[in-house]
Formats: sequence, C-alpha cells, structure tokens
Amino acid sequence: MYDSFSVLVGGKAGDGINEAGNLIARLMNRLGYRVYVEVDYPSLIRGGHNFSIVRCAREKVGCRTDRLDVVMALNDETVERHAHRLGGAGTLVIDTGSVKSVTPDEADEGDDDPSDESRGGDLKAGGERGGSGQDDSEEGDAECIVMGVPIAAILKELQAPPVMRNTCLLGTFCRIAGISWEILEDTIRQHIPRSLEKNLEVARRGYEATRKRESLASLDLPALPVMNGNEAVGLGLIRAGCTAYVAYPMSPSTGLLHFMASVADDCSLKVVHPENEIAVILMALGMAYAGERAAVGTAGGGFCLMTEGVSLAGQAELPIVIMVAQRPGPSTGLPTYTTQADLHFVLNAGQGEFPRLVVAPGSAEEAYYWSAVAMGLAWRYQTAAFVLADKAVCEGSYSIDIDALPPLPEYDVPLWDGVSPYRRYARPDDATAAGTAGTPDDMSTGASADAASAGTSGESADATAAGTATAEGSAAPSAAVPPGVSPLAFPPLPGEVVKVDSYEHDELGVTTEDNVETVLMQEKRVRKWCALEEEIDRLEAVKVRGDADAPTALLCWGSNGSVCREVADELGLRMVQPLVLSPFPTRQFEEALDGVERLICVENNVTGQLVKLLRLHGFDVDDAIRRYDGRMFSLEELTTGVKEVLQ
Amino acid sequence: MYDSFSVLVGGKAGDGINEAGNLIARLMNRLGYRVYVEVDYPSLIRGGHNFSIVRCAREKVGCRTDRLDVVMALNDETVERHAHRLGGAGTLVIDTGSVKSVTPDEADEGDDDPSDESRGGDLKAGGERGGSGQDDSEEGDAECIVMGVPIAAILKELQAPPVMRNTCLLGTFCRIAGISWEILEDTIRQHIPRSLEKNLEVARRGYEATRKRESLASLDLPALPVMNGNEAVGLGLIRAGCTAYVAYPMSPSTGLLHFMASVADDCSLKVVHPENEIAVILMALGMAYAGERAAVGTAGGGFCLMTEGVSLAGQAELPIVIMVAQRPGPSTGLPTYTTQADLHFVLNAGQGEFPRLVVAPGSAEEAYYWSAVAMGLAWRYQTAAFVLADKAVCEGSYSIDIDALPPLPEYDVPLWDGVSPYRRYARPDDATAAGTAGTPDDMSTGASADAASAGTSGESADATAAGTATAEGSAAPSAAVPPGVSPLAFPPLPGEVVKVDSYEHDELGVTTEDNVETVLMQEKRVRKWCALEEEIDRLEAVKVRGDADAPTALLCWGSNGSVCREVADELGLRMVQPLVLSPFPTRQFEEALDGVERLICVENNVTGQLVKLLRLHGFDVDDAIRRYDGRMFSLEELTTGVKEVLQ
Amino acid sequence: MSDIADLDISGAGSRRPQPAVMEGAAAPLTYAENTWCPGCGNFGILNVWKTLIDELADNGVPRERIVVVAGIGCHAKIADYLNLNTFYSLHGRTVPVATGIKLGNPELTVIAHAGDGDCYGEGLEHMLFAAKRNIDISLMVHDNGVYALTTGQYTPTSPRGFRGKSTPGGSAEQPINPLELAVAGGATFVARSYSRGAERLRQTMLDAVLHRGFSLVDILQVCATFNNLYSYYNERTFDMDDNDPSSRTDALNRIGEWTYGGDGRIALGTFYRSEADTFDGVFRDIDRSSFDREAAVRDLLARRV
Amino acid sequence: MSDIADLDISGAGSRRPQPAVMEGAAAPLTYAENTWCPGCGNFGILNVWKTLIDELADNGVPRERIVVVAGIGCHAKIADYLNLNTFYSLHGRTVPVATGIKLGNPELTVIAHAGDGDCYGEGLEHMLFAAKRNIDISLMVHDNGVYALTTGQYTPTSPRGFRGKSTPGGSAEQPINPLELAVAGGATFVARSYSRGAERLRQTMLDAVLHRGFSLVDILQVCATFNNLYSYYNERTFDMDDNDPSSRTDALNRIGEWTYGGDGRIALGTFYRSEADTFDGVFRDIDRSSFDREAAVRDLLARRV
Ligand SMILES: Cc1ncc(C[n+]2csc(CCOP(=O)(O)OP(=O)(O)O)c2C)c(N)n1
Ligand SMILES: Cc1ncc(C[n+]2csc(CCOP(=O)(O)OP(=O)(O)O)c2C)c(N)n1
Ligand code: SF4
Ligand code: SF4
Ligand SMILES: [Mg+2]
Ligand SMILES: [Mg+2]
Repeated sequence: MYDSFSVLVGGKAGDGINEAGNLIARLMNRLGYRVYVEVDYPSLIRGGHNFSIVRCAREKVGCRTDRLDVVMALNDETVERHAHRLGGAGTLVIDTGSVKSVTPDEADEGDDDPSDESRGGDLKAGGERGGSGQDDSEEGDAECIVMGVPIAAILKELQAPPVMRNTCLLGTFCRIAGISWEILEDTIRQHIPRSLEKNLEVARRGYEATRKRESLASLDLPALPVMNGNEAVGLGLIRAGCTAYVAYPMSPSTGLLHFMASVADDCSLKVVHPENEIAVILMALGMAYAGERAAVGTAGGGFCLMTEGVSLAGQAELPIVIMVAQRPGPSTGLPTYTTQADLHFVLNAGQGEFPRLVVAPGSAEEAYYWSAVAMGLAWRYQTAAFVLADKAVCEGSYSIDIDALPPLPEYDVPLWDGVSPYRRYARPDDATAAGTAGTPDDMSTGASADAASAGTSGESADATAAGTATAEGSAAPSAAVPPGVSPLAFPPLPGEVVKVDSYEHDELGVTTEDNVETVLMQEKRVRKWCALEEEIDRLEAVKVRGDADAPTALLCWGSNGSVCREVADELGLRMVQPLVLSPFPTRQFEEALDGVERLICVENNVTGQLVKLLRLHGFDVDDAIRRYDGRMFSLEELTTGVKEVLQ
Repeated sequence: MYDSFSVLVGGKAGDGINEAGNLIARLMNRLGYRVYVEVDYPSLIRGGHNFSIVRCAREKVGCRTDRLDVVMALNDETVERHAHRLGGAGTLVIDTGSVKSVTPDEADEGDDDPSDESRGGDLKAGGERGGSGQDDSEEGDAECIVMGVPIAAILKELQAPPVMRNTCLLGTFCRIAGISWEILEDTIRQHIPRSLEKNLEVARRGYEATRKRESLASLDLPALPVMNGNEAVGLGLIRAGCTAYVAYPMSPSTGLLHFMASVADDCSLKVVHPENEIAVILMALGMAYAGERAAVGTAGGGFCLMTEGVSLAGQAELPIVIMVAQRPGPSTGLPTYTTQADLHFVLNAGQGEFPRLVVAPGSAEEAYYWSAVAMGLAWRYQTAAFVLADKAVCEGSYSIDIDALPPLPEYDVPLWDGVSPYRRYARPDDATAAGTAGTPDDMSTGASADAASAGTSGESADATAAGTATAEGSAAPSAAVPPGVSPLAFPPLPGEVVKVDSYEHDELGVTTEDNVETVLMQEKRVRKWCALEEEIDRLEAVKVRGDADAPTALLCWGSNGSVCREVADELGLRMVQPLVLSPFPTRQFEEALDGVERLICVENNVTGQLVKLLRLHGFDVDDAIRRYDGRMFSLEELTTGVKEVLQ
Repeated sequence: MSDIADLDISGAGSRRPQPAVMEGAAAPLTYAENTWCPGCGNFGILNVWKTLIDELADNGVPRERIVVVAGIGCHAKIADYLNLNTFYSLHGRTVPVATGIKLGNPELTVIAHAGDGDCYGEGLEHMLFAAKRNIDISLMVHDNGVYALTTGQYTPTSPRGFRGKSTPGGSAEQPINPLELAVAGGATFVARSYSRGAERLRQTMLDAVLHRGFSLVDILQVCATFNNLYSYYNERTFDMDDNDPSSRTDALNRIGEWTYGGDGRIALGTFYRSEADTFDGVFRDIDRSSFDREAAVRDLLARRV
Repeated sequence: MSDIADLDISGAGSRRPQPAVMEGAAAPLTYAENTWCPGCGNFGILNVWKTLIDELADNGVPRERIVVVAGIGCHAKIADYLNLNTFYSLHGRTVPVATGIKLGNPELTVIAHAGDGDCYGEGLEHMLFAAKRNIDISLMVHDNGVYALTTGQYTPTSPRGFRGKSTPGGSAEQPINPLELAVAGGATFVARSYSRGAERLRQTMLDAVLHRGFSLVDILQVCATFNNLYSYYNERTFDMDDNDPSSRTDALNRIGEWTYGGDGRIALGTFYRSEADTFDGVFRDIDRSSFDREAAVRDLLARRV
C-alpha cells in the first residue's frame, strides 16, 4: 500500500538542494503521485552538508524511507553518506564537475530501455534494507549504477547562471525515471517561468546526458498541491479570518513569516516584522484589541520572550494564535533540526491560570485544518491558541488535499448586542452558575472545601461549569455564548468604552483587588476553559488509524503521525494521535484506547513529554520509543524499533 | 499547644502599618514569644486599606488566626472590617484623631488591673470563632472594650514627625498587654535608635493614654530574630557563598533586592539593578561564567522574561539561583497578594530538556535552609536552581532559629584538576556509562527502542544513569564528581580556554550539529538530572509533621506548611509537605504516605497544581481544599474546611 | 469529568459584587477610587485629560476614537480613572501595544501613558523603534525619576548618586537624556512639560496628540512620596519661546542644556517637530470588502500544484 | 526508578566522537570548520583577530584574560573559530552577558561581537544601558544590514525600501543611526570601520578594546549572499583625518553625514572618545579574603532580634 519511490538530492549548503527537491516533488505530483519531502540542513548559509529526500507514493506519505531509488550527488559527501542506501537497481547520479570519489559506470548512452520495466506504477516497498541512521556510512558501497552529468560544463557552455543547476538536475532525473519530456517541460513552464527558454535548454541537456532506468508511469490520480507545514499553517489562518501576522524570524518558523509576507497583498494581510518577540506579541494583542485577527509565530527562544504576553492574553481575554515551531534545545540548540521537547513549556507558559488551546498538527493537511480551528477558537473563547508544530512538519513538504478534510467548523464570535451598557468582562452567566451548587460562604474566599470531594468523584464540575451553555443551545452549540465568555466589541463605540486590563478587574475592566471579585473572575476563566474542553470534543481531536481494533497501539503526536500510521498499517497495529493537547480530549482518548492492551509511545524527545501528559490525565504507557538527535524516524527505523519492542 | 495572642494593626496605605506590626512583633519576641506577622495591603502607595496581624505563641507559628485579641485602628475601615473578630475580652484601640465611627468606652485611666489576670503565659487558643474571610464584616460589632489614643494630638504637642505614630502605638500596645516600660524602652533603643529621646517621649505618652488589659508575661525562652522570607532567602544565599545579586524590582520579590542592597557592603556582595529582567538573568549568567555565585529574584511577569536565560543556563551548564515569588496572575493580577499558581510554569519554563532544581520553602527558616541548598546544588550541578516562594512567605515575618535546622550540607563544586587539557563540557563518565547497557547502534540516532521497556520496568535507568558516581564514592557521595558533571574552571586560565555555548556543542564547547554528539550531550544532561535526583534524596525533601502514623494526611507546599501543621496537630492528622518539587522526591514521598488512607491537598490556586504534579509521579489525592482569592488560609478557616471534608 | 480544575467553581454568583455606577458616558472619569498620594504630580496630568477630551473632539477626534494605553506603575492608574477606551498593559510595553492598536485600526487616536522606569528602562527599545517607524501614536511619560509603585528605586532618569532602595549607597550611573535619544531615534515630535502648570501641559499634550507621527512628551511628574522635586523644578523650569522646533540641531542643543540632574535651567515646551511618512500609513489602504477567503485559499493552493 | 526520563540513557559512550585536535594553546583559531560564504566580510574581522591577540598581549592584556562574547547570527560563529575564552550567548543579548562577565571579574577584557539584527534590533536597550553605565566592554557590531543567518530580512540599519523576505514590497522604515544613538546614550568611544581594510580595522578594534569604558565599533561587514554592498562601500568610504574625537558636537555632526543609506560619503574612524568613570569600577575594591559567612549570617540575625 505504501510502495514508494525515493530520491535523495545532496550537496553543500548554498547549492539549492531544497529547491531541487521541491522541483522533483512537483514533477512527481504532476504524475499523480503523493509526495513528501524531508529537508536536512545545518544552521549555516554556505558549506556544510544539505540533503532533500523526495518520497513518492500512491498514498499520502509523511516520512522518509532509508532505502533510496535515486541519489543525486552534488558533492562527495552525498556519495559517502547516502549512496549505500541505494538498492542494486538504484541509480547514483553524480555531478562529474564536483564529485570525484566515484566515476560513472560505462555509459551506453542512447539505450533507453530500463533494466526493470515492471516498475512503472508498481513501486517497490521500502523497508527491506533497514538501517539506524540516515548518515550512517558503515554499510559499505552499494552496488548500483552510477551516472554522470557534467553540470558545470553544461551551464558554462550554455552561459546559464549557477541557479540553473537545479533545472539540469531535474532534466536528468526525468530521463532516469522515465518521465516524458512533455511533462518536464510543463513543470518548468509553471514553476520556473523566468528565463524559460534558457531553462528548457539546460533541462534538455540534463535530460540527454543520462539514460532511462525506470518507467514511472502517470497515475490516474489528480495532481495535488505540494506545500510545507509553515505554508499550510498560513493558509489555515487566512482561511479562518486572519488579518494580521506579526513575527520576528526564527527557524523553523521563519517560513511562515516569509509566506505571509509574500501573500500579504493578495490576502489583505497586515504583516509586520518588529524589533523583537516581545514587541511581536504585544503588537498582536494591541491589534486584537482593535479587532484584527492576529497571529504570531516563533520558536523556543523567541517564545520565551512571548510568555509574558501569553499570560496577558489570559487575563485581558484577548484572542491570539501563536505558532510555536519546535527545534532541539535547550537554548539555541540545533536551530534547523526537529524535536518535540517544548510540549510542557507551551502547556504551562505564563504565570497564573487561564484557558489555552494547544493543537499539534502532524502534516500539511493537519496544519491547515487545525490552524484554522485555532484561529476560530481563539476568537470564540478570547484566549491564546497554540499551533505547536515541529521542524519536521514546518519544513517538510506534503501533498495536500483540503477537500479530503472534514469541513472546517465555523466558529461564532459572541458579539455585544449593542444595547446593554458595554462591559468588556461581563459575566452574564454568574447567576445561572450560582444556582447549581456550592455555598456562597466558601466561595467568598475562594476556598471550596466542600466542593473538593466533587472534584474527585468528578461529577459536579462537569455538570455545572461546562454545562450551562449546552443546555441552552444544544442544537447549534457553537452559536450560543459559551459559559464564561463575555461578548466582544471594539472601539470606536460611541457612548461606551472598551477597557482591557492586565490586573485583576471587574466586569467593566477596572482594576480590583477585592477578594470576591477575584474569585469570580478566576472562575469565569475556568468556566471558559471547561467550555473549550467541551468544544474540542466535537472535533476529531484524537485520530485513530491503522487497525482500529488491534490490541497493540502506537501512540504519537505531531510529525510522527505519518510514520506511525505507516508502521501501524504495515504491522497491523492501531495508531492513536491526539491532535489537541490542551484541553486534553480525555473522553475521545479513552475511546481511542478501548481494547488496547499495549501502548507504545513514539516521540522525539528524551524525557517522554507525551507520556507525562498522559499520566497527568490518568493514562499509562507500556513502552516508549524515543529519538533525540534532532532527526526524524525513517520508516525502516521505526518499523525495526517497534518490532524489537514487540518481540 | 498553639495558644496564641493576636494583634491587628490597621490603617491606610502610607500609615506605616507594616512597620507598626513589625515593632510589635519584635517586642513580643523580646518576651520570648514566637511570632508571625501577616501583612495585607493593596498595590498602591497611599490610601487603601492595609493591615498587619501579629500572632504570638509559645511555639513557632506561621499563620494568622481569625480571632483577635487586640485591634489597633488608625482608620474607620479597620474598625468596620476587623473589630468584630475581637472576643468579648478583646480590646479595640482607636486613634481618636482619625477614627470616628466608634467612641472609646468610659476610660478609667490609671486602673491597671486587667480583667483577666490569668492570661500571662497562658494564651487562649484561637479557633473558637471560625469565620470565612478576614475582611468579612457581616458578623456585627463585637462586644469588646474600646480605648482611645489621640495620636495626632500627642505628636503635635511633642512636635514629633508623623512617622512617630508607630512609636505611640507601640507604647499603647505595651500598656494594654501589660508589658513593662523597661522592655518597651529597650526595644525602642535597639530598633528606633534615631531621635531616641523624642521616640521615648512619644511612646511614654502612648503608654500613659491607656490602661492595662492583659498581663503578657515574659516566657523563659530565648528571644529569636524576626525575619521575613525575602530576608531569609538572602541570608541563606549569602551563607552558601552568594557573591552577587541581580534583580529588577517586582512585588513580592522586591524585598530581597532591598535586603541584598542593604547588606552588600557588609557581605562583599555585588548588587546590581539593571534595565530589565532579561538583562538581569544574562548578567547573572555572565557573572557565573566569570566565577561569581550569582542569584536573581523576580515574580511572574519578570520571570517570563527570564525563561530564555533559564534555558541558556541549561545548555551552557551555568549555575544560577532564581527566586520566583508567586503572586496571583494571570499577568499583572494582584501584585501584593499570594498564590501558588506558578508551579508548573517554573517546572517547565524554557525550551528543551535540562535539569532543574525547584525548592519551595514555607517559612523563613525553610527559606534560609533551602536557599542555601539551592545555591550549593546549582553550583555542584551547573544548572538553574529555583527557590519557588509565595508572597505569604516572602513578606510574612517569622521567628527564625537557624540552630534548630539540620546542619547545612556543604556541596563540593567539582573543579578542574589543572592538568588535563581543559574542556568545559568534558564527559569523563561516557566510558563508564557505556559499559552498562544499551547497544551503540540505537544510541547513534538517539532512538532507544530496546531501552524503552526498561523505562516501564523501571530498573535500568536507576542502576545506570544515577548509579555511576555513587558506586565510585559512596562513602562521601557529595565529594565525588556526579555523573554528567564536567569540572569547572574560570578565566583567566593560562594556556587553556573556557568556552560556553548556547548551541549544542562538543566537549570543548564548540558548536556541533552532529547527531551522535547531540545524543551524548542530551544524555549528559539527563545523567546530571538523575544524579541530582539522588542527591536530594539525602535531604529531608519531604517533611512529615503532626501525627506521623495517622491514616488521614494533609498535603501542602510552600506557605501552607505552617497552617497545615497546626491543623494537623489540632485534629490529629498527618501533615506532609514536599520541600523539593523537582526532581520530585518520589521515594521519600512514598514513605511519607505509608499507611495514609485519605490524602487532602491544600493549595492556593484554582487548578490544583500540586495535585497535578503528584499525578505525574503516580500519586493520587482524595480531596482538595483550595483558595484562590489571593489570601492565605487562617487557622480557623482551614480547620473548618478540613472538618467539613472529613465529615 | 473535566481535567482542568477538579473543583466545583460555580457557586460564587450570588455574592457577585454590584458594579459601581458610572456617571454616564460623558463623564471624564470612571467610578474607580483615586489612590495617588496627596500632592502627586499625576493629578496634574489626569486633570488635563478632563479638558483634553473635549478639545480633541473639537479637533475632529471624538472621544470614542481615543484609546489610552498604560504601562504598570503609579502613572498607569490613569487607565482605571479615565472613562475612555483603555488598554492597561504590561510594565515596559505600552509602545508595542499602542503600535498594534494603531496598526489594527488607523482611525483610532492612540495615546500611551508610561512611566520612566517603564518606558526608558524595562522597554526602552520599543520607544526607539516607534520613533524609527514614525508610527502615529503619542507617548506621555510620567517621568518622576523613580520607580514609585515598587516603593523607590533609581530609574534611567535618576541622577547619579540617587539613593534608592536598590542603590542605598547612591546610583553609580549617569541618567539618560530621553529627549536626545528620541530625536536620535527619529521621533518627529519631542517635548518636555511639567505636571504643574495645567495650561502649558494641556497645550503640549494636545499638540502631541494632533501631531501626525510619533510624539514624545517627557512630563516632569513629581512623586511626592519618593522623589519630591517640586522646589527643584519650580526653581529651574521655564517656558521656551525662542527655539526653532523645525531645526534638529537647535533642538539637540536645547535638549542638551539640562541633563536630568545638576544645576542647569530646565526648558519646557516643544523642542522638535517635523513631518514624515507614518508607518501606519502603509496599512491604511487595506480594503477587505471584496476578499473571498475560500477563493484565495484555493488560488494559493492551485499555484502549488 | 527515576522519574526524569524513563529511559536507559547510558549506552552511547562507545560511539563517542573523537574530539578534533587543537593546534595548541598558541593557535589563534580552533579546529572548527569555517562555514562563512566565500567573500563574506566576516573573514576580514576574524583575520584581524589573528594579529590582535598578540597586540593585546603587547599592550598588557594576555590572551587568557580576553573573553569574547557572541550573539546568534552569522557574525557569532566567530566564537567557535577563535581559540580564546568565549561565551556564545543568545540572539540580542551579548551586552548584558559581557557586562556580567566584566562585573564578575573586572580583570578580564571583555569584547562582544554582535550582529546588527542582534544588537540594534532584538536587544537595542542593552547597548544603550551599557553606554549609560560606561561599563568597560567593547562592542563590535558586524553590521551587514541584514539578518543573514535567517536568510535575509531587513534590520534596523537596512535602508528604507529594502526588499527582504519579510518586506518583499520594500521596508517602510527609515534606518537608525546606531552611532548617533550610542553617543546620545553616553558611550565614551564610538567608531565606524569596514570589513575590508585590515589595517584600519585592526587599529580601530585595538583602540576600542584598550579604551577604558564602553566602546562601540560599527563595522560595515558585507554579507556577500544577502546584501552585497562591496561596491557601494568601496565607492563611498573614506578615512577621517580631520575630526576632533574629543568634541561631542563635532562627533555628532560627522556621524550625521551618512545615515545608513542614500548617497552620502561614509566616514570611517573614531568619531568620539572621552573619559569617564566606569561602572565596573564600583566593584573593583571588593575583597572577600577575610569574609566569614557564618559570622556574617549570625550578625545579621542578631540585628533582627
Ligand atoms: C516585567 C515586570 N517587571 C517588574 C514589574 C514590577 N513593577 C511594577 S511598577 C514598577 C515600577 C514602575 O516605575 P515607573 O515605570 O517609573 O512608574 P511609576 O510608578 O514611577 O509611575 C515595577 C518595576 C512588573 N510589573 N513587570
Ligand atoms: C530570541 C531569538 N529570536 C530569533 C532568533 C533567530 N535568529 C538567529 S540569527 C538571527 C538573525 C541574525 O541577524 P544579525 O544579528 O544581523 O546577524 P547576521 O546573521 O547578519 O550576522 C535571528 C533572527 C534567535 N536565535 N533568538
Ligand atoms: S508614590 Fe509617588 S508617583 Fe506614586 S502616587 Fe504617590 S506621589 Fe504619586
Ligand atoms: S550569509 Fe552573508 S553574513 Fe552569513 S556567512 Fe554568508 S556572506 Fe557572510
Ligand atoms: Mg517612575
Ligand atoms: Mg546582520
């Protein structure tokens, strides 16, 4: 089912490896393949080893295979580190101008018959050649066919600029893969429209320099857009009404800033890049006060500087979407690699207690959908909503099909009726709530001794806190005003004032230090939180794939969603992936685990952050598979790892 | 056992209420009483209602009682809010110049016989008159004796400045309490040495204006110093070698800055107040690099700005002590009130995974002891150590007896031997550790599939990670170099360099993005963490008081330690208080709960942060009592609350 | 069961405090009790607001279009007192908040009230970037030379030797000259005023608010409790009447006459004023009326096939 | 069982990478591979260091007393390359780290290498406070007018209209003039240099390091990849030889001649230099030799009885 074809392009930083990978991906996409591109590069502009792995399949995929079909090497290091991953039928393409460690096999040019005709449309399954690390060079040289292309010479001859190296590579790839010149030309026309003629000439020479090795047939599937997670987050935000994006560049979130800036004019977006991350979040909150749907994006260190603003959003009840793109820490760490080590930081960032939504998408599609949800819920509940991404999702490119997603929920924003005197922090539901339980006297001090046992029996909190709104509007729950939520309005408002406050405050938004008022406001915020918990239960907050009845389940979050799904499919396991991490979708999770006897948690961190989150919600994990070197799991690595655990 | 005597002084902000309370405390202290002073004031400089409650007892106490013996009112609000807390035998003293709502009872001045001679040395137990809020004014006026002192008139007559109002009050208090003029004079000589004669004159007039109501005898106990938590933290830091304190003012941590600044000259301290909290922590880390034992202090919003520095301390392995003083949030919240709502923020602040120590003292003595421990362990393990305090501890004043504490552990700092080439991040124990378990191949990618099951069986992690050092030096464990710790050295170091780095790095401190090196460094940090976990197990990291065999236990942390101990003693319960919250002292905690059938958790927050921490470590709580209006529990409130839970 | 707070949090309603009654939409002040110390210079600034509201209306800024942003400190309580749109923000962060509001809706008139610790200390960079961008907001700094609300420490404008609670031996630092920094940073309106002298202060604040672009008014606001400089200022301040606010050089010279300490005479009034494009201008033209989000998304996707 | 990471984390030792071998204590550079782009101006700065080390030694600063602090950005890799004491810190935070090191041990000579995004953007306030305090550290700003390591966005010194990836339509902001801000902030040594012209750069860096007090050298460092200004600078730069660095007015005038963009000529050299007390001086006298901590604690307690 996941039979796939994998191409690796490797070279030095500055060689345009990333773009080359993307071009190949787009080309395969035109043939109807679903693609996934993983990019691996160090934090520097030139030099250093970069590579891009393009995996193509009939089904949507989201992880690399160790086994490669084609390796295109622009430097010796690529040959050294990756050529051994090629199977016997694989092809190593070298730029003869820069690769010196191997020489091309005797080329019988013109022979266009591939040795393996059966390949078209019937890709080999990866996984036969498991291995433990993508740059592990111990397995010795592969026995594959080596083909040479004198890229520099070609460019020189045609007086083409160095950037056209990629076009040349693309031509070469097409010939090897048995893709027709027409499709290649088409792709170039769309994606490299500048200097078209020259590009076509260069591509032609790359095409002619090699010979056919495979026959990748067109599939009868529609071509899908290819997009990385950063762009998909942007798209989801825009879809859900985002009008402003504010950010300071920081890997791996920078792509979202670049994307938003590039589409600002087309999408009526205000994009601002201020002096630092403190200014970022405070500007965004200022915008929210004025009625703009603002989002911000950052990574670890930049997020640290935003935490004070996060807490302000909690107290002032201002909506904001924050994308946090995880990269390995602590501190500056490994800026261009991946991790899942900021979960508990994001769950707890900012002083005090207030509602927050945390969603963790694991692919471009999920990034689109859940970013839109985050924007909708941030505004409906007037609080901070996080899109917790990781580098693998942000910078990995995926085929994306938004029509395959469930329809996006449309979230109402409770607005002021324009009649009653405007109070920014009105608590219209105080009275309703008061009817339910508790004695006034306890609550006057915020001490709730008698409510305590309710906490452990666990019934009354549910019934009261989150129950009020649904009782009133259960038919169209998202249209009613949720408990704890005050209707919004924005200045100018003739005859009224809009006051927001970082201090504890009364309903108008005037500072108070009164103990009763404090209790009421603390509880207002908790009521919103409980309502938000109910709200997310209406979504598919926990995804179950693979064999939904299998007693062994792989559990994961974020970018591991794809690789786990594939391994689960392959080994006949269940795959469980919570998409919402706060409020935790306990009910759905329980349901997802129904019948599970063994739970294996897969994460990219060292302390087991999802395991800890689950323990907090009463779930135990049986086994853990972790990786914390900044790299993703390959399909084979995880398959082997899971098999070992299951032995 | 806790029979006590309580005096409340109330007035407007700016009236010097705090100082008045402290003077009374010092006076009682000279009589051999143990005192506790709670201060309650809003976040403003003038106006608004302030009060100080001084509670005196034979035993050490750390919470207020609702029942009051003497109320000294400098404004009508004090009478209105607090007079009803006086018992029939209580005394209300009013400044006749400013209090108009009541008039003094017929005063038969000169009658020095108290109505209740038996009182001296045999204080009444508080708690008979339970109530739900300290400023609850619903119970109607108390029937007590009202005495008047014309403070303003006295000062005017003697041409004394307004600050001497407190001296006058003190005189009045002494007469009422039956304290001899000699003791009063003595206290004034020590604590108000400026304008001594004038002060004595004013005190004498206050003394003579009223009459004796009690006879508080001198106890035959030594007088103890009275100190608030902020000062005690400072003292502990200084004791443990602190050489620099860097801070930006923020309630309720400001007192620590003021204290350190005031003793800087005497204690060879470098005290710096920089432009903001970002500069604070980065300066402190710069100092640590240069060899200074630096500490910083802040509260919620300021701590947000330090989180990036916290993570830097983790990666660069720089020692630092951070006092975080909790005040109610979110955001600016209630700056001068108390809470325990930043626990999980502090436990998780900063991107990435690295060791951190979090101690939570609940009194001045604990603040002293655990701040010293924090400084010692920060340096021994080269990481961030937190003193997580709350306003109640920081600004509450306690009798402190450092000789009653266990001796302070002296923590060795592993230093460079001066011989081998210096490597700031040397991992001498790699080899040792490698012998124990795991296959190299897993670890090369940081994927530890086969180690996973060990995690759940829970044996190997212990044996390997934390075991290496103790095996080598079990006799004097704190002298050996703990696993994962690299010996320290500071520039200048002729012939060597000291490189620290916020990126992932190799042993010398040069940046790396290598996957193997990354894994080794991640594991080095985890090894330190596990060693730290072992280390804290050698301390009394979990305190058990009350009836240590009782099947019902009150569980708490921070400032609730005192009130819980008292309630436990009174109701025959066990009291359990973890002093270390990270690494969590699981073993000791388990032991502390041995035989417990019912666990009641008392906290000042709304979401139950300690409950959640316990759940994370496998412990469940049966009942919860919480308060989240910014105020502490009084003895009576908590007693009532616990009784209700137990019904 | 909810995992959020395992508590029943619903019982407080019946003890709900009655909100204090507002005097009506036209009143300049809310019901909030004023807690500044007697003699505090902040009263002078608040009083100016009472007339400023109407004056602004006369100048085409109806009160509902005014937004006041405050930091944290004594000065900031003005947010509670003013019966206007307000954003009571964070210590040191008035400027980015005000900038965001202005960018969010350029039709609003945004005025930030900040403290000297707040805006010349904690968040100095923001003021300089507001100046650089020439964002059309006004910054009123209640410059009392002290962190007042935290009970008296030196600030960036305290003179060397200032004995605050964090520098009991006297501060070792020279004060900054915030006006010089603002001009160097690109501010297009820079003035100094004094919390005493309502008419002068009113005029300067009005000019600053009506100025198109970033304006800074450094208001010598006396803290009666922790840094009582009334007599110092009364002796030294004077109204400039001979300066040329259009000349940057002249402005810098006049600004340099007094360096926040010492014996110089203290000029009050507008030092500098110029015209330049504003940053919020960039966003004025955005018109979303015909923007179809679904179509835009599909179009962006199509480009990535 | 440990609660920290329920993993066996001990197996990696045998794959331990061999640390690269250092050329010895006397080598100016470490074994770290240089990854700057060909033609990058950072090479010019690194090259100066090779001779600067010995020159500083000749001037009484032995190499072990030198500490180099770096931010995060292309410039900051200098921390890896230099075989000196280094603190590779955070983006925007070189100055407080350098300040802390100097306060921690005033005998050290502390030099911060920062980027323009780093130190004029993210953490601008710190530079101004270092100037205010006149802390004896030197700040070398690799001013390439671009966030290079994050692949090309405008910085505070990029000219208006700069088309970076965050401002594809052109930046709407005027650049700051960091030298003017530094002088306004109180810096006692302010210079500009160019990554081309080793001799000039060496002299300026040496002067800055030897200066007692806060010194700023704004180095026009060309980013060959994202903002190649070689020909722009080559045409416009010249060495000042007629200026009076002791005159603040003269300095400000010369600094104002070129405002980080446009067609002015670009003066290189030292604009301003003056003498003043340094902040680290306050802490020089601390002598802890006879300090008995136990006794001090008991004494402080006794005062509180
Ligand atoms: C991030 C942060 N740090 C510190 C504080 C504590 N704080 C509140 S007000 C204040 C000082 C205010 O001084 P200033 O800005 O001069 O205002 P003033 O009180 O003098 O009007 C400080 C430090 C805070 N609220 N937030
Ligand atoms: C707090 C924080 N924000 C953002 C980043 C991401 N970041 C790394 S380098 C850099 C830009 C560096 O630009 P500059 O300081 O000019 O240095 P250059 O690369 O041009 O030498 C940024 C924004 C970071 N590391 N930390
Ligand atoms: S402390 Fe100072 S600034 Fe604050 S209200 Fe009092 S006088 Fe005004
Ligand atoms: S990107 Fe620019 S600054 Fe960075 S190394 Fe390359 S040329 Fe130098
Ligand atoms: Mg101030
Ligand atoms: Mg730069």
